[in-house]
Amino acid sequence: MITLADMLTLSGVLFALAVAGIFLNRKNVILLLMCVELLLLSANFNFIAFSRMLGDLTGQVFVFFVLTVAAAESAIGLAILVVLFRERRNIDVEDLNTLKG
Amino acid sequence: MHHQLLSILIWLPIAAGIVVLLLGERNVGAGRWVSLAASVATLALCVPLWGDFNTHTAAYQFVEKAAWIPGFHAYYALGVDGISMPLIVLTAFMTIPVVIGGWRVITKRPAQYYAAFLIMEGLMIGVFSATDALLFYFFWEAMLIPMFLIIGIWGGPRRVYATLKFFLYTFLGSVLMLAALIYMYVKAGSYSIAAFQALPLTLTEQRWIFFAFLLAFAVKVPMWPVHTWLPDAHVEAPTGGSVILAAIMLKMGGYGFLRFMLPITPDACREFNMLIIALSLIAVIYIGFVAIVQPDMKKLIAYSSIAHMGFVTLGAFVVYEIVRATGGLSGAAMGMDGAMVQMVSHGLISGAMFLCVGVLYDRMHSRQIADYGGVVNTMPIFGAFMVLFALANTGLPGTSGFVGEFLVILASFKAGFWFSALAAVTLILGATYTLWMVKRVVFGPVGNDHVAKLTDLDGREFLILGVLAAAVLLVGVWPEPLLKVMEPSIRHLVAQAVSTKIPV
Amino acid sequence: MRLTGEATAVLVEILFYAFATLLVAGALGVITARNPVYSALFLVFAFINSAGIWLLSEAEFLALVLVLVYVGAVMVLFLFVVMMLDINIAELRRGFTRFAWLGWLTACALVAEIVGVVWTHGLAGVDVSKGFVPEPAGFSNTRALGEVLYTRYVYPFELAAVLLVVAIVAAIALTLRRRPGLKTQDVARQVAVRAEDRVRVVKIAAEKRS
Amino acid sequence: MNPHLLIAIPLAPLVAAVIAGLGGRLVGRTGAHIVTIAGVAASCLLSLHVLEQLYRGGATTFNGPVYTWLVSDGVHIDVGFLVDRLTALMMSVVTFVSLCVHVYTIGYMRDDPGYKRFFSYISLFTFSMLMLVMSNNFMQLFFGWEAVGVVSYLLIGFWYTRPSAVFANFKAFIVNRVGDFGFVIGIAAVFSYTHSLSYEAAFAAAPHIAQQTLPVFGGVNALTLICIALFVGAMGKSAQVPLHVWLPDSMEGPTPISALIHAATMVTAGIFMVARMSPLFEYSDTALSFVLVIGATTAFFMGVLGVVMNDIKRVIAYSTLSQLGYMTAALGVSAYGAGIFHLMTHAFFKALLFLAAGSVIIGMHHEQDMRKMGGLAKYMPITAVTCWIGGLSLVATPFFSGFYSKDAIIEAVGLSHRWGATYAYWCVLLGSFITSLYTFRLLFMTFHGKERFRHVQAGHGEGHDGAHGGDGVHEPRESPLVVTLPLIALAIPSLVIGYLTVGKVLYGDYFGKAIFVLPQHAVLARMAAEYHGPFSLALRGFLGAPFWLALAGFGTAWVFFLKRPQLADAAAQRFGWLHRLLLEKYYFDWFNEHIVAKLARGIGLGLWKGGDQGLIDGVMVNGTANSVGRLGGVVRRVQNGYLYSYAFWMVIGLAALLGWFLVRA
Amino acid sequence: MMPMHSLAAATPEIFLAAAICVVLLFEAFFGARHRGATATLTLLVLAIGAALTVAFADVSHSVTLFNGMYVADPLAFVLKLAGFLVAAVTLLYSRTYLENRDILKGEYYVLTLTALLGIFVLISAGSLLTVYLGVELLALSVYAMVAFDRESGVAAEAAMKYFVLGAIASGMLLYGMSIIYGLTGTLSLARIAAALTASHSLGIILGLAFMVVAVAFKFGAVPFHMWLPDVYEGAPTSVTLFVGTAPKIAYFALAMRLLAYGLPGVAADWTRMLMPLAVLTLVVGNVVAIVQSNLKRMLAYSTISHVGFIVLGFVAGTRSGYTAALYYMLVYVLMALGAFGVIVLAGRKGFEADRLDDYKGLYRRDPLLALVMAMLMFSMAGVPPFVGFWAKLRIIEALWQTNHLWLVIIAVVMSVVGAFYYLRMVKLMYFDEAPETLPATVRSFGVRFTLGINAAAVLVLGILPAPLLDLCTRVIR
Repeated sequence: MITLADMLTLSGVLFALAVAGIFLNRKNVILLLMCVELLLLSANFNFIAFSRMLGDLTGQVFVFFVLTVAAAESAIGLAILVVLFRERRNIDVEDLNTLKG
Repeated sequence: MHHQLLSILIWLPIAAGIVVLLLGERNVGAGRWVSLAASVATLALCVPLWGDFNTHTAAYQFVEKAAWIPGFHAYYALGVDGISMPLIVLTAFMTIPVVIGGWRVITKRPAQYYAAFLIMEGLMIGVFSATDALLFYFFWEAMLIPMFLIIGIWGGPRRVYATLKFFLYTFLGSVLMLAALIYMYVKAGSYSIAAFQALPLTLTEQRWIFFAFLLAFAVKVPMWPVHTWLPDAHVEAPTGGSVILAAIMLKMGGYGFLRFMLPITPDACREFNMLIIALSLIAVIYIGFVAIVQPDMKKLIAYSSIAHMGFVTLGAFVVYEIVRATGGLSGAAMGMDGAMVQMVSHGLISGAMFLCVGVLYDRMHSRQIADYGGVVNTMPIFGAFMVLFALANTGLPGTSGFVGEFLVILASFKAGFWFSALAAVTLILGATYTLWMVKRVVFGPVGNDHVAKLTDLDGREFLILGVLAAAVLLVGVWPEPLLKVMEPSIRHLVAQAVSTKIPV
Repeated sequence: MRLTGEATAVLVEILFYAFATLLVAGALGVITARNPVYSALFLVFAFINSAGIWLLSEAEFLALVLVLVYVGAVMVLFLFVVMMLDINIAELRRGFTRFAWLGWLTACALVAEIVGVVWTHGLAGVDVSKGFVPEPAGFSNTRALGEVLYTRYVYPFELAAVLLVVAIVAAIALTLRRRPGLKTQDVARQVAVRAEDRVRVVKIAAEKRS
Repeated sequence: MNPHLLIAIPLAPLVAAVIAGLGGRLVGRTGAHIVTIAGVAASCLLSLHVLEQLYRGGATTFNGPVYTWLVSDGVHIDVGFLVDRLTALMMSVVTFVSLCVHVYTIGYMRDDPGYKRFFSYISLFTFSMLMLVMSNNFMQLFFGWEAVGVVSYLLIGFWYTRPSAVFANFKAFIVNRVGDFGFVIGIAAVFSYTHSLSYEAAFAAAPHIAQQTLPVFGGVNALTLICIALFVGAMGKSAQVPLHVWLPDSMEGPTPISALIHAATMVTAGIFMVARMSPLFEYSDTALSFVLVIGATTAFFMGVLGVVMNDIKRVIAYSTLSQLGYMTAALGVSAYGAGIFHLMTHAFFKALLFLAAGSVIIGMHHEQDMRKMGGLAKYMPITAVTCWIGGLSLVATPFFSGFYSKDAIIEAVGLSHRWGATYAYWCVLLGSFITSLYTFRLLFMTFHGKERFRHVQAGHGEGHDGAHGGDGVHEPRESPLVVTLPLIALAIPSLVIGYLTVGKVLYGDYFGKAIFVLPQHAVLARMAAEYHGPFSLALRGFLGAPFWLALAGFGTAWVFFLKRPQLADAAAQRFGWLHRLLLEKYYFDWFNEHIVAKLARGIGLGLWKGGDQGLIDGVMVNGTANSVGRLGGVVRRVQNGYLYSYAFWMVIGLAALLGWFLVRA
Repeated sequence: MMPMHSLAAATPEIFLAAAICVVLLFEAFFGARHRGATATLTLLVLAIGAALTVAFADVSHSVTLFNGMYVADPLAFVLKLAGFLVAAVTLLYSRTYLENRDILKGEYYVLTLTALLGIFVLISAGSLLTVYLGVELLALSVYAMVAFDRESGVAAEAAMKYFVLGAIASGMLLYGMSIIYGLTGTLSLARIAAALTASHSLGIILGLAFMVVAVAFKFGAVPFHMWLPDVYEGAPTSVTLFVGTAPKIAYFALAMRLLAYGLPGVAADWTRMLMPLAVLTLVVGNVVAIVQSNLKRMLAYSTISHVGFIVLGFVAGTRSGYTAALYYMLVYVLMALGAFGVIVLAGRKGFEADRLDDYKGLYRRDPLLALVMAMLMFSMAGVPPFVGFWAKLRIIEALWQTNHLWLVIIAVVMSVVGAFYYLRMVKLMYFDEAPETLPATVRSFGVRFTLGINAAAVLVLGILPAPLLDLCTRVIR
């Protein structure tokens, strides 16, 4: 049977992986967007776990909204990505450093 | 009218300044006259202030109080006592030479120039008349802005460095004071200065507050080693700026010591008085030596200001050493009297000295001593004034410069031989740097072709220097009216300074 | 076929560990794959495994939504963009740099902190070793959610709607391009055209006078 | 005594000075000298009246305030007068000499563009000097003290276009300020013990103060410190070694000034002050010994310098130094009366000498070098005669005024048993030889011998000070009446005042309570016992060592400077090192200029460049500002533009926050 | 079902949501033909919204709606009113800017309105769920606005960075919320507040740390500030103007609702977490601002330093501290409106006027802009008689009440460092001469009038600070 600890550990690992993915990634921006999805996923795991443990549906409702938001977020993220690509013909993270200092 | 006299004194110049600003550069002719009228009117209003001042009480007079920020228990509270009243009059008095002094000389944005000075005058009077610490601080800081602009806009080649240094230096000092004021507000539940003075504070608290105050006031006075903004600011400031800076703004530091530090943190003052005295004496001697070698007249006078202000702090703080050495208070009030007189006197003399340099600068566009020589040949009347003020600067008896120094030296002997002896070194150093400059600038054969083409004072310049000379001599020959005004307040202050505020 | 409660528990546990392992592997794949298309596919893989775990946790509705919305829509969008942008994969730089170890270290520290709290019973008042209480028979997760979503949670629901509008507006505003050079018909203009716009009557002098 | 009358005495010259100084064209040149002379004359007459009243009229000492200068800490500091016989004597001397100088100036400064200014100054000086001597408290004393210093400063630099004059007045002021430094400390010390600045309180407290010890320098008697400090002031003003260096240079001023200020009056202020403070000094033997040694040293060693000087005014200046030394020595042996008496006689004959020298200078078209003079007696008889009278008085020829005062000093020093008295005695005794030597050298070189001025181009001197130096005029001429009249007016007292007054002033009880001497110190009283009238005193003078020493001096001068001038050169060559030492004035100036002044500038520069600019501005102020800026530069590099780095910092922040609080909890 | 009249408390949101639809439809049908009509309509909407807010306001007590997910209290009323005003002013300032750069599109206004709705949702959030949705609604709108100028590469870069980092932050927020939810079993802030009282459980710290980081990120507290300078610099200035002002209101509400009202029981923990952040923020913000040469970027760092002060108000963790933070935030928004407004007005197409050097001798070119900017700079530096002074004063008072000696010292010393770069701006405008002829500034009377009012408010509120201070004291419970 699944324990709360299992779920929380899993989400913790997922969270760390997502975050690590973001700051270890030297490739392209689109990967960052994917990592963000992972990040949200890990939070969702927590909600579901707590919701189930508490026997309270609220957590799952929250997850529902998170999924909605995540979808909208991806849409906007990708739109920005498109704009970025059109301007620069390139979405390398390494080249995204005009603004600094 | 007496219930609003102080308000009028504060807001009349400010209002006039705004009017001048609104008149704009195109109507600067009218602006000049408005400025002159306002500054003269302000001085005229000081007549009832002095005349109706009750010299038998240390209590605040001409008191005004109105709610300002109920949430902070802060009031628009004004009042004067014997310590602040002479300084207000000095402020009103010194603004007039500045206005007249800039009459034809300032060609760059003159309306703004006048407006800045008038607004500053109001703010400075506000500083001296506020009896609410928050109001005091409000004026204290607000005054930085016009001065910052005056140096920055009408200043010399290194004006930006100088004005930034001026602002940041004083700002740094002030904000720590602000922190201390707020702390006391939190404890006392009021911003009234009287409440702060009555507030019991542990020694630790007093120490912190003391150092916050020290930084604020020491920068303003300025005391060694936080004095280096002053020479730069003076050198770069236009003449009027230097005059106000030296004549009034430095006094705010001294005023702060008397109004805030001694009464609010008497125990910490007792503990650290040697620090202040040491810094004062360093100011007198170290700065005296530095002044000797200055190649720039304004810088020299600036350094001389620092040295002279050393007497103010010495006179104010020697009280503790007197108590320590003699066990009594005899002489303590004299030290503070000396400090006060020194402030007024220095206001007149340094202002006059800067005006003198301004007169030369307007003609030659140089402040370097080396560019002059034998000015008296072509400007005999000016030379006479310059020598008079220079002598006053050396503390010549019969001029105001003597009174304060003399009283402080007398008082500090009660505290110990060395205090007095080291302070008295100013007799030698002061004469050396001032007269050496006079020797190189005023006397001697005509130094160069430019000097040969100089023209003597015009009526406008003669008027302002003449009035100042009269004031310098008057205070020197008969200082009693001034001391009489201060007496009860100084006594009260001494009593506060030697009391203890540590709760038992 | 119904298993006994205990057997179910064991089975669930085995399945959980399997899904979990695959999920973590998928996640690792996402961040390590050199080709973004692979990354996207790894992500899909991870989502499917997540959905599996959620099913095991009896959050059926969300598990399905995850697959339908995420895998079905969002990930497709991702792939679409990846393809559309026509990124030259060969140009993509080599993965991690010399400070990678620091990154990994930090990530590990984070895991350690989170897991540490969980395993040291740091969550006061919550028994983390307890398994989930199974839902009673005939309980419909979907129905339960549906009942509250439009009543209790009508306010967030409306907000979510606005959020989606924002996404739509933003996506269009950012990406829609009207290329000036493109030759398209503007029907509205064609219909609204007036004669004066098209025909100009010019008076021409009959003959040149000399 | 009528206080209004007393107020009128200093006020008259002040008003005159203001009118002459600020009146501008309204007053005019003639107006200037009329108004100032009238002022001083009034003041002089009133002073004489006061003297008369006090001496004969039975008036009592006046001691009262004029107005309250200020009240501080309950201490009333007044402007007030103390007029007793000492004061009256000083007032009379001052106003009389001043009057003479005023008149003389009409001639001397006739063509000077600063004519009005000059009259204004000397009237102002008279006012200041009167304030000084009439004061009944230390504040006013200091006021007068400084005021005379300032006028002296202005007058030394009267010809401000001359660099040397401008240098001299600066030097005079600074050196005086060194003295004033001590003076102020003395006043402050008095104040700290009496909580008052009036003389009365100080004198009353003197015995008490003498019991106190000040914890400085390992414990000093308070009164000794007070007296020495006050005397340091006197050393500045009265040009005692080592603060004498300003006086010879002050000869840059116009000659009337040299007569009035730098011979007759101002420089004697120190002497007057010590005499006035006799109730204090009497209780401190240490201080008196100090005074004695300083005075004796000045008397002898400064006189020696007079022998090698060639500038006529400088010779007289060193002579003044030496005579001031005599006076000081007299004070040092508690013979205050002798000091004051010498002050008076000296005022007359030294003013006379200076004015005569001025007359010579006018006659020589502003040539002051004695080597370019000689044989002038023929051309300027009045000047020569009056100068001779002054000279004889100076060398203490019996029957001349100087004899009575100077001989008394030598005798008093000889009688004293104070520490240092033996040394002092030798100094003052040998000093009479030296006095005689330089005096006759001056007389011979100027008025007798070869007429050396014919070989010199006129206008060769540096004199730009007037229109006298018309080129081509070689022949010296006697000066006009306005010049010679004061000479005569001064020659008379130089001749007879000693004879007339010695009995009363020196050996009588003229001073009464004005001067206080403890019985055990009363040397003058012992001398008075042997006094049998001025005539017998003078006769006895012919037998005394001082007379013979003076005679030796005359002989030496006659041989070396009249008969065989080449002998003087040979001697100078033979004792080259000594001559050089003397020419360099014992290297005092060298020391001041090369060590003290350089050191002061060096310290100033060091503190400015090193302290202010280097340490405070450079390290503390700009250093802080720069390091904040540099910190900003470093921190901004963290913001390197890379998304992963931003994210990394966020996670680091999170991890750190979590870690820190989890470990803490 | 709740009766309709009870929804009156939610008038601002309901009106705004409806207005968004109207504006969207208006733009779709008429936008192309009447350029700028949408802008006017939006301004109208904001005006009506403000009026309705006032009309339906019930400031006497709090009302909760939607099962506690929506809270209407006096604080919300004040913040929403401020939101309307700020949004209106930003749009007013930006119109010419947008026109000049061909981005005067209806979508811009729609996004502004949705962002404002997000702000309102946050202001009135009564549950973790609404907090999250508000944050996202605001964030998503703003991401899009930053990228709105499609011609600008830096804008896209800024948007991308903002987006990714913002997503991480909301991920963290979610993670923290999930933990808190797990520990309390509720999403309602009121119930969380009741459930969590002074417990030192590690779990709470875990959840708290995540949420604190998220809040810090939104505010731009160091080291979670790195998006802020890049976004401020990269975004079109009109967007910077918006991003730099209105959302601050929301973030203040976020901190208030989440930390102050939601987690008062563990205030000791989160205040201590905020403390190092506040110090770092003050130091880094001020120190790095000094070395900037781009005005927008400099103001961004200056924002960070102001955020440090606001956070200090929360560090105090008392009612007085929250009041101070609220006051500071409102004052800051007022000042930032003016400052960014000046930048918006000083530029032209092809001349963004965002370098410091572009302001050399501004006094000669446009005295009004220079005066306004100078007043704002002095105000930001905290010099009386300008309102910025009182803001700092209020924060220090709150810190003293909780005996934070060193924080006070750091705060005041850092304000001196800050004064340097504000003064440098004044120096550029007043003391320096313009290097070459620069394009003229925007001369529209209405806009300049508003800017004048803006600056006058800074002065008047500085001389008479009592009303605003009292208001802030009254609305914080």
